[in-house]
Amino acid sequence: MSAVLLECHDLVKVFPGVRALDGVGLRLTAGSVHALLGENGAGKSTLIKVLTGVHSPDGGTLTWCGEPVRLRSPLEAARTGIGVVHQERNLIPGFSVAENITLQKPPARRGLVDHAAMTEPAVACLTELGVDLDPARPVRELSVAQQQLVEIAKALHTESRVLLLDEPTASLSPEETDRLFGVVRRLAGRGACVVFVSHKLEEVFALCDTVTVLRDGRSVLASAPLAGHSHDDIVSLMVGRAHTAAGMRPRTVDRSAKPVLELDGVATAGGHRDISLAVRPGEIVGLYGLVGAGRSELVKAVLGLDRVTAGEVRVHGSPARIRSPRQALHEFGIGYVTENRKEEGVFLEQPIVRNITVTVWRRLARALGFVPAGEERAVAQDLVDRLGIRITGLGQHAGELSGGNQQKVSLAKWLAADTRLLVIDEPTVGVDVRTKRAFHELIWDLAHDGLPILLISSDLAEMVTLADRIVVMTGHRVRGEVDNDRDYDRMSGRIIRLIHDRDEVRS
Amino acid sequence: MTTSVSPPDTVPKERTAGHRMPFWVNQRLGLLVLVIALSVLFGVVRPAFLDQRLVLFPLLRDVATLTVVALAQMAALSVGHMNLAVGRMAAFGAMFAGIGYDKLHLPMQAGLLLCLAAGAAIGAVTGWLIARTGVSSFVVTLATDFALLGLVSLMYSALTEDAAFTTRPAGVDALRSYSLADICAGPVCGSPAVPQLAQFTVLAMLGLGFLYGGTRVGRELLLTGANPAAAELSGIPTGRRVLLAHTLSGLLAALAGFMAAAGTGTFRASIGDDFMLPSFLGAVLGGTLLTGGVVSVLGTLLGTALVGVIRKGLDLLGVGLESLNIYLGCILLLALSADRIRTVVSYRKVVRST
Amino acid sequence: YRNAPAPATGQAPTAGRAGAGADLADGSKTKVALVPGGAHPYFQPWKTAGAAAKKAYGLGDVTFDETAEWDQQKQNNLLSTLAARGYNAFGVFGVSPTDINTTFGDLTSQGFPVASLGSCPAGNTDEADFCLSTDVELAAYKAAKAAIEAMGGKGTLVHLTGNNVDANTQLRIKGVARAVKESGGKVRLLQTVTDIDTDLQTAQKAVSDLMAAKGGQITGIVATAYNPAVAAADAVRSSGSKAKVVAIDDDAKILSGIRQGTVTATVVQNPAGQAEIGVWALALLQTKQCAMRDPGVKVDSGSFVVTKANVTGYDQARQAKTRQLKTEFADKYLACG
Amino acid sequence: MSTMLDQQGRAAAVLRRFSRTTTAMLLLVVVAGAVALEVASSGSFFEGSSVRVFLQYLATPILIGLAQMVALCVGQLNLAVGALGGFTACLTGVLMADHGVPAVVAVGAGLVTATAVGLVTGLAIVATRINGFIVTLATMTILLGAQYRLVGTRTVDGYSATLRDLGSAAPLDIPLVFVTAIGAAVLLGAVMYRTVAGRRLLAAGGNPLAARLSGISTDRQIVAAHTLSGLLVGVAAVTATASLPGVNRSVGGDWLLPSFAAPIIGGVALTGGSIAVFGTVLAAFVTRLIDAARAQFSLDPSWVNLLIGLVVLGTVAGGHLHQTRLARTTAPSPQPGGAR
Ligand SMILES: Nc1ncnc2c1ncn2[C@@H]1O[C@H](COP(=O)(O)OP(=O)(O)OP(=O)(O)O)[C@@H](O)[C@H]1O
Ligand SMILES: Nc1ncnc2c1ncn2[C@@H]1O[C@H](COP(=O)(O)OP(=O)(O)OP(=O)(O)O)[C@@H](O)[C@H]1O
Ligand SMILES: [Mg+2]
Ligand SMILES: [Mg+2]
Repeated sequence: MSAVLLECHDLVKVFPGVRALDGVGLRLTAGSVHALLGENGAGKSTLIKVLTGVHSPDGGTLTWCGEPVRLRSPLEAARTGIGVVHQERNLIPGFSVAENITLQKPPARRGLVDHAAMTEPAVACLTELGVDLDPARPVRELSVAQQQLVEIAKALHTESRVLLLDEPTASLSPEETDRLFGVVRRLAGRGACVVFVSHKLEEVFALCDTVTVLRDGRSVLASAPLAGHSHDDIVSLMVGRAHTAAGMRPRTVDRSAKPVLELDGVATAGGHRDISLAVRPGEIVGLYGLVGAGRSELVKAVLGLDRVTAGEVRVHGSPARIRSPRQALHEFGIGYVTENRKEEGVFLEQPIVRNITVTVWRRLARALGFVPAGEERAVAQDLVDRLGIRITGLGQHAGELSGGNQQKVSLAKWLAADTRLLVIDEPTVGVDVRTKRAFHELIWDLAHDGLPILLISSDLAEMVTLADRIVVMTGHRVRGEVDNDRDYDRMSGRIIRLIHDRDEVRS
Repeated sequence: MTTSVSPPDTVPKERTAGHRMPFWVNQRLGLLVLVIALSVLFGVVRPAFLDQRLVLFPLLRDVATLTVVALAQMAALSVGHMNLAVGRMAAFGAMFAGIGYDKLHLPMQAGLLLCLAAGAAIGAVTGWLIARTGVSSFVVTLATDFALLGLVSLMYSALTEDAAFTTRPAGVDALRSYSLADICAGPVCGSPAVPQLAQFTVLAMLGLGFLYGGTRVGRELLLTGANPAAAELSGIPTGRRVLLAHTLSGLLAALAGFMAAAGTGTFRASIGDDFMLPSFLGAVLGGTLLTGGVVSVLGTLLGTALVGVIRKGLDLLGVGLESLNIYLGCILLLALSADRIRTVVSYRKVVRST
Repeated sequence: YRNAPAPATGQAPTAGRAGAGADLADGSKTKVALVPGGAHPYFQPWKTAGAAAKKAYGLGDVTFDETAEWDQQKQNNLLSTLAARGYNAFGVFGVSPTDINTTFGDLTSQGFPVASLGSCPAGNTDEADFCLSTDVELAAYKAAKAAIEAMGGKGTLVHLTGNNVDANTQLRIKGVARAVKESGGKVRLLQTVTDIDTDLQTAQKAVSDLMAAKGGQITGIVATAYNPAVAAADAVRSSGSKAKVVAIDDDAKILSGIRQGTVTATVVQNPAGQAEIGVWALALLQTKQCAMRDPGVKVDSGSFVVTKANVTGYDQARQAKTRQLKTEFADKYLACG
Repeated sequence: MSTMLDQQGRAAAVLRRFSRTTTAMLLLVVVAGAVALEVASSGSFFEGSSVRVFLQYLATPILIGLAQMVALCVGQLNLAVGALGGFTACLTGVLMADHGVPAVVAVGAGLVTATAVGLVTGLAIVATRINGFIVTLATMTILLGAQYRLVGTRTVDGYSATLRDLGSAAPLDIPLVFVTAIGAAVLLGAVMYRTVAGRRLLAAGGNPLAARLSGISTDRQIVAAHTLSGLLVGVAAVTATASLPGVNRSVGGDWLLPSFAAPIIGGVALTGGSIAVFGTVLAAFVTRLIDAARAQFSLDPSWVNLLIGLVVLGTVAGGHLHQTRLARTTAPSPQPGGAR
């Protein structure tokens, strides 16, 4: 039995209107990888924030190596030996990659920062994760996934004995995830304890030895070995009832129908060349690629946020010049669920009701632009119920929600909008198993009812579950297209081959 | 959109039900309490404070004007911008009213309309520049301020003898000195403490209250302020909203300019010279965020009133210039700290009751 | 206040020499408020003169309140507050000459006697009972004349002054222009620099820049606002120019400049006299002992050119002017009994 | 060979990027303006005495701009810049003139007072959690009152001749006060770019939450920023005291807007997290050029104001349109969304 590093009993944390933690126990032992599971809003992030001194608990005890401790600030937690990757990315936008990684302990002599000495440890951490990034680049120029990797590198840099990872893989592709797992195993091998939060149970079973499951702020399974539990057990524990995955209605796509959205030899100022694809009514087209493949940028260019330099975009068969997302929405009926929910998806400091109904005010408005508050709330409440968003009231600020619930809010707004084409970028990042299932059903049903959907996801399983066709992109180019036969292994093989063909060509 | 997602039954009902915070955690209420408490305090120490004609009437007239100024700033703040040219836009608008009365011999209402139109126009030009170029509103309105400062002086020098338009059409004097006491329904007359000039403030407040509280455009203004990137991606025409916010700001500034001119006598270049700080103070005290996305119309009135009451009280106590500003600053800080403590205590109470 | 002339001397005796019926019978119910436009050295003698008058005439109270802060709206508010505090006669320097008539109208309509002190309302009407003030245009004219004389009757003159869009500034510009015109082309007005009275640094910067750019040509500077006057003396000396500087008012800083020779002359006004006579006349009006013969009359309170030669004794001239004003009021402007 | 080409290419890229920055544009404006003035004054603008006068009055705008910049970089505003400066200048003057305190001590007292006021302001903001805007507005009001109480309406000038000589001294026609301001700028730049403390300030401004999670106390940074801001205002006040003909209650009255204008025109964001020391200095140069032009061309201030306004509006719009055109043709993915 190895040493217990961090232990907590009966932790309580209360926010106005919600008991986020309501008697949580947790024991972390050296050399283990511990899974922390629970539905969206169960209290995982709150627990991690209490353990790292961000929130002070309203009750309960905390011990470090057997000694009671009080962590009053993140700094104290770091000094104690607790490192963390929070669920939301927290980087200083104007600072370089290297400086962000070394922010906690900048290399300095006599109060002077040594910029040169930053590069080496930063590069070391990045290489450990297998990332090739210019350490001098400001992080504001990085994509979401790259920022996530920097965030992880930053945690590695602190060399803690307990490392808490709050959904580190949410926006990573399988490649990066695998490399991260290698790192985690190495750390555990060296005697550290890594806490791993994820909604991807396959990853959890592949990586973790012990598990704690939270439900409504209580631990329903505390620090038990994972081996004794099956996939379904865990889900049932999280959900609180037997979980059955319902099958989806069969759906066929009329391949002869006229495409709703068609790209023909499109090139963009962002560097895309010769992109062609088509989305037909009732069809889900997947756009798959590794981090930084340029998928999000492509969509943004089509929506007018970047310049299309060549080729043609056709909506309903006629050439379209889309100049802004607004025009896309109101003239062409195209909705875009962005991948970057914190910066572009939700309005953190605004009530949930406004976050959801922003796209429908035009429809609700009466004379003089008056929007009846009752109807507005009804629309929002309907979506909150349908998506199972966990809130204390429609007036609550979106920023106070758990990560997964924020994601739901950012999707809800587009479901409310009644669009004729939906572009969904990483829809289930950070969404729990059950809700992910619900999301999938929702997207499936939308397509079933004839809505064309362009789906961007780095989650290959999700792709295989949902898409009818998968377009594979790397390096701002389309590498090929595969028809989905819903067989995960076969599909992943074909896709990986498409991606790697290009690497061979290049080398 | 017919979808069948079963409502999750694990969400306890009491969690989703009801409001987040009880009403008494409200910042506006704190301000109201402060304003009333200070008024009572001054009223007890100096009974003359409650003199309707000599103290309350001028106080309210002042508050009425400055509230409109603060509302003008609030309109810009709602989209996360600033309007450093509020004062000069007020002067610009008032100048057109003056020209209307002095040169064109317009009746009062027509001059007022001209004034508002001029204010809205200059606000629109500013807003258009900001929206089109994406340059910080601070820089653009600062430049507008300079341009107007020069233009207004030049126009007054060119058009007038004493740097002021002294013609006043019928009705302006009434606006300045009439109160509700001059409006009678049979034998019952209104209070002599409430100036008729306040009708403009009430109108502006109602209009903005409806805009921000009830309409689509108002909500879109706020979301544009809260997060421009997300707003653009949600299909809000952020450029047009920025333009609108500045147009409104210019319009309200011009209204305030008219009120200030009507309140003191003539339409002159120096109107609005001292508008900038009160405009921010009233809005920010009232709970409007400098970063955009949150406004409070009523709070703006209360914030302005708080400062007005403190100043008036000190005047009544006969505090000289050596101490006036020192007391003013200290009382403001103390009052706000007290309110802050109230907020913290009430927040704790809510947490404990959860 | 250090260099304020001592107006207290000789007040009680002058009262005796006033015309019949102009002796105040009982002023204990009279509370006079002296309200300047804001804080400015010019008004400081009002404070002492007002206090002295209170004692000399046994008035209920005389207060000096400079919290108007150069804002007409604030001043209007202040005046009504003072009325609420029981003051019943007002001596006011209006912030805005074009607006102040409205304010005066408000006060007189409530039955308060009002004097416009230090500045008269713009235009030809005066709603106050009387205006006792320097003739602003005349003072500027005298200053320019003094400068031209110091320049030897010819050369290039610069005029430094305050807020351009203000009726009084316009009068000052007119006064200087008149003096220049009278020189018959021998003196050229190079430039009128306005809007530099906001603060000392702005004034200093403007004058230094001017000296750097045009210093060689300038032979005379007339400053008709406070901060430019202070700055001009210093900047001329440090730039090594020979230009003659004529300033306004008798603040300590400027008087010491005259003694040192950096300031050639200054045009001194008579604020102490304004306060003294103003308070006295207001008291007579307030007690209804007298009435104005000609309401709204404008009276010049006098202005005097002070040079190194008369810097020690100029206050006598001013007191004499004050005495003369008093008899003038008693004989000509007031109708008593 | 190839490395040389490489280097050249990189240098060209750096140059190209620089040419698009605010700093480059300001530099261009300064140079063009100076040349234009030189031509207009038929060669006297670069003469020793003109240069001296020009630089003499740059000290204050640079210093107050830097003071504001420090507050802006943690996302705070300091409205008390002018009032604190005026108060400190009057305090220094009164200590010397009325109480006979030696110049060195008085200057020290001034600097300490200004720094202490900054510290107290910062502490008040952190302790009460009231918006920094309101707190500094309140301190501004209080300091205005204190300044009036100190000097009333008089101008205090009977103080140390040595200090004044230093204030107007200009070896090689470079005024000492200007050297002080530039020294402060260089030091500040070094602190912000090179020291841990400076990086902490910037981190807290760039993303307060992230900074907090990385163990940087944002509260402490706010206090530090206001303290440093106070110190810089103190330096500005001391240089003003040294170079003015005297101090009175008007000193500092005109500092507020220029203190914002310099950093913001220089490229600092109001939202915090960015600094631009060189840009701020250049922006101060630009405003100073306008003064010089006003004197040179005997311009009516109204026309000057009108022209400044129109020219700034014009260049700002033109420059930005130019930049977006450049960005459209070369750079990837501009961020969506609005102007702030
Ligand atoms: N700052 C806050 N203010 C108010 N409520 C909060 C705050 N932070 C979290 N909560 C609430 O606490 C509960 C637990 O949230 P937490 O973020 O811990 O969930 P989570 O398990 O991490 O969920 P997810 O998987 O979606 O990230 C939620 O109901 C959330 O709304
Ligand atoms: N704001 C930005 N500024 C500069 N470069 C960016 C920015 N956003 C993305 N990039 C770069 O553009 C490339 C493509 O990014 P994009 O977000 O389109 O990729 P993606 O295929 O959606 O992958 P993912 O979103 O998973 O990272 C990346 O190499 C990224 O570094
Ligand atoms: Mg979470
Ligand atoms: Mg992407």
